[in-house]
Amino acid sequence: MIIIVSLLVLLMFISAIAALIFKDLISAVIAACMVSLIAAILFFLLQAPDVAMAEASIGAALVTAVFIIAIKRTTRYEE
Amino acid sequence: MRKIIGIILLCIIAWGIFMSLAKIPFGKSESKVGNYYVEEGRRETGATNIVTSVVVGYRAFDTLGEVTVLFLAAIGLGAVLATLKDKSRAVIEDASLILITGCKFLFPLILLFGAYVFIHGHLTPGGGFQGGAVVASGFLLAYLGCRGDRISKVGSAIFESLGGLTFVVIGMIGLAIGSRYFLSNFLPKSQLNTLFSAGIIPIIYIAIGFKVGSELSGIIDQMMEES
Amino acid sequence: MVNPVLLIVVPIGLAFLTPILRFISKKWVKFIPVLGFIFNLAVSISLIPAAIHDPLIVKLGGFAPPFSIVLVVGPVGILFATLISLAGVLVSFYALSYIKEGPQQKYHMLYMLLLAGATGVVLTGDIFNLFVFFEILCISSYALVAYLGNKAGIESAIKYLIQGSIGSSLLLVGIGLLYGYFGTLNMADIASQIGTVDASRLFIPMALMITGLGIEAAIFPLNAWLPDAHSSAPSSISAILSGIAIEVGLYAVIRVLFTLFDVSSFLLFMLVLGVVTLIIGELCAMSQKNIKRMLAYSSIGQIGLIVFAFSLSSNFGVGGGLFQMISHTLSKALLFLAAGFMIYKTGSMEISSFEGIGRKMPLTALLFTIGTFSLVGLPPFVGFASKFMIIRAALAKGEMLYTLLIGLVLLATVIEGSYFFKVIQVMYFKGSKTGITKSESPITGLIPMIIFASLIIFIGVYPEFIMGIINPAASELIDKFSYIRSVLG
Amino acid sequence: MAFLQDYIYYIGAFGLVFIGLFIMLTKHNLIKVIIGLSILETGVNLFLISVGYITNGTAPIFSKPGLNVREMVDPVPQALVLTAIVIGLAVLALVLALSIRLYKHFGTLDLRKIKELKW
Repeated sequence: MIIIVSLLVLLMFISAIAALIFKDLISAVIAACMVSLIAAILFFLLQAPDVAMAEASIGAALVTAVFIIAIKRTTRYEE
Repeated sequence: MRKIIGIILLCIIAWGIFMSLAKIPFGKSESKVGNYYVEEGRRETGATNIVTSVVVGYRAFDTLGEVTVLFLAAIGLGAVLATLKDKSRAVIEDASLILITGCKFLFPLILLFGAYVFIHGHLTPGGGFQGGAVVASGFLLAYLGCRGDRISKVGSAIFESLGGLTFVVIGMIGLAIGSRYFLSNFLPKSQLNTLFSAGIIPIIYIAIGFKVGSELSGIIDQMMEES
Repeated sequence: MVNPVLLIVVPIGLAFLTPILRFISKKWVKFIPVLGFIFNLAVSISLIPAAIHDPLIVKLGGFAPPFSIVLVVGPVGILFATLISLAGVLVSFYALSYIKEGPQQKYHMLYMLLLAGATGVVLTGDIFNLFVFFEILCISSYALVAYLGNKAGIESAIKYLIQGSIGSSLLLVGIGLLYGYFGTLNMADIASQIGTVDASRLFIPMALMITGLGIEAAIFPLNAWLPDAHSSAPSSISAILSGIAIEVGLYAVIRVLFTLFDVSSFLLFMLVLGVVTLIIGELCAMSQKNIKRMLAYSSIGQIGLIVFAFSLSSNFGVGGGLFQMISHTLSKALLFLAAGFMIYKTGSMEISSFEGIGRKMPLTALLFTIGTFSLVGLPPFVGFASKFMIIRAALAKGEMLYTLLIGLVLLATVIEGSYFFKVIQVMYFKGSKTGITKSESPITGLIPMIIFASLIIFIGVYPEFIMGIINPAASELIDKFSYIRSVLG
Repeated sequence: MAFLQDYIYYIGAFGLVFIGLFIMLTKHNLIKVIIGLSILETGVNLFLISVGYITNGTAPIFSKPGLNVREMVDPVPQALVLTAIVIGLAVLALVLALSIRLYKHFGTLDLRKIKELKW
């Protein structure tokens, strides 16, 4: 169990750092979405199903959608 | 330079936080309040989902504030985007047939699932916020598929207002009758683990579900305008 | 007796109701905040006698205190609630004629929610509930700063929002650590157990919470957002932000420091921080050419003075700090409101464009002058009474350090006087006498300013009028054990 | 291993907090800064939930008979996080709307190039 959790945390860090590095903002947003999704899994493992649902539906889905709409209306690449 | 200063600053904070975390060992939570809620929550509020009984029962005032924050975001967003001059929408080409059919098929199912989540908030995981978000993601899907269609602004505004007002009015009724506390549970709690139980909790959660659903769809709609 | 929870719920309910009322009549929407805050003012004044005598504990949901959210309507709470409702009524009355552009009903909803959030922060007795109302206060300020939708407004709103949301995340981490330590969120309950954890472990949560709240309160290193945000908002909102929002943020800092944690070891730090904030604010204000930026920097200076007063931590000093808050709210709100119509008339925020305005808008200019005199601390205005009280409290300490710092405070007052008199000089004694078209501000704009000015003079002449509430408020902040007793029973 | 057992969730939570803060402090693109804010908030939420966890606990939902009350995890942090997630969404939506306006005015999202006011 602890191994799986450690791998998930590692993956979460990699996604977060990817969000830091990517110059393409859409990719960065998707990486941030990945962070939220893994956080939702961790919430579920921490016996918080309510929060896991909220994080998956709000943090991962809607926030990403709003980000992508905003990027479409502004600019896609970070200079 | 800025990066180095940032890293040094963060390291100092990290060290301090890990010092304080030693007092909070992981996996051994001993909370007076939490234990009380777990033990007495079913009896005092009638909800089997203790998180719901905390969110809409013991700490319902927080939830009123939370609903207000979301409402604020929706109006603030409207106010910020309202003065944009070019309201015209660019010509959007239609989605493919498969996407349209899929959306038409999935949209009612997603709404149904959202409604299920917020109606059963006091029995199973989920509740008004999660259900509302699911409903809003249904609308998001509909925007992707049926690109010409938009929700009615008037309709969503009315749902928003009515949802919020229901919450406030139920609180006021609690203040006026019964034990005379704001948001006190004045309805009978009835049989545990049935749909019609827990007094005002399901009513408030359904109101929140409608409000959050219409608000988030409204936010997406306003952001999408002219995109 | 009326339940104090109505002070928070009525504005929120009215804001929820507004979109529906809009379908009935669009013209009447702007009167909703006026009516709502008149109701609030009546309720809070009627609660004063009871609250001074013994704090009212309002249980929400009907569960016992540590297990549910409570509102603690003590002297401090009711003092701020009355101040907020008073400013709310007057500024919303002013906005009737001032707000003419943009999505107006959204303005009125945001305005009501801002003040509802502020009332919630000052009345609540629960640390997480404080966070929620603090967010309501902050988010409505972000949206209102951007209300005009011009370049400066959007830019400063984004700056404000980014700093503010880092602050609220830090605050949330602090709350999480406290919950981990004590397993409760009730402030009185935490305060009663604070001795069970050794002080070195409490430093991090305290630092995080003070940083988070201090961003809204604009204490020295955290005040980068303030001048831009306050100068880009519509003037009625600048009045509320300067007069209410930062004061409420400061209240939250003071409440966390004095009630939750043991403050005594940080008094010296606060003292220095207060004086530094004061000097920096006044020096920056002196070099400004834009009237609203000048007023905003002067707010930073005043915040420094208030922090200095609180850090004296004697009954007199804390009372002086509270008194200075009241005097700052009245004077700064008056200044921003008067400046609003002067800017409207001249079409520019530059001080140099106000030449001769003392003859074009005599009454508005006179009211502005009253505001500046009060802020500088000339008798017989309220600013004199409050500054005098702070200086007396500092001298009563009888130590060399305090006397030295008093010298710095007086120096800051001199700086403050110099730049305000420069403005008055421009307004009255410059500009040609020919070609004057006299036109006053509209009557709905003048009435609230006149009420503010008469309050400034009345309290300045007769400070005992509010001493009856300031003294119990000061002892509530200092004596945390009676606070704990009255909440937990 | 014991160290991981005790600290892995805290490491995860504060790792996210610091990565988020780092992004916010060092990046100049507004959208990037907002992404940092969202990561920061996720980290804070993860921390709050881990505070209330009990080893081998069950979710605080009486979904079937025979659940031991003593083994249930603390419901309070979950309620707090539910609130915090929604507040986070509200702030994000507002700041993204503001950034759309900013782009309309300035034609860029680079915070170094936006100097209408003195920073």
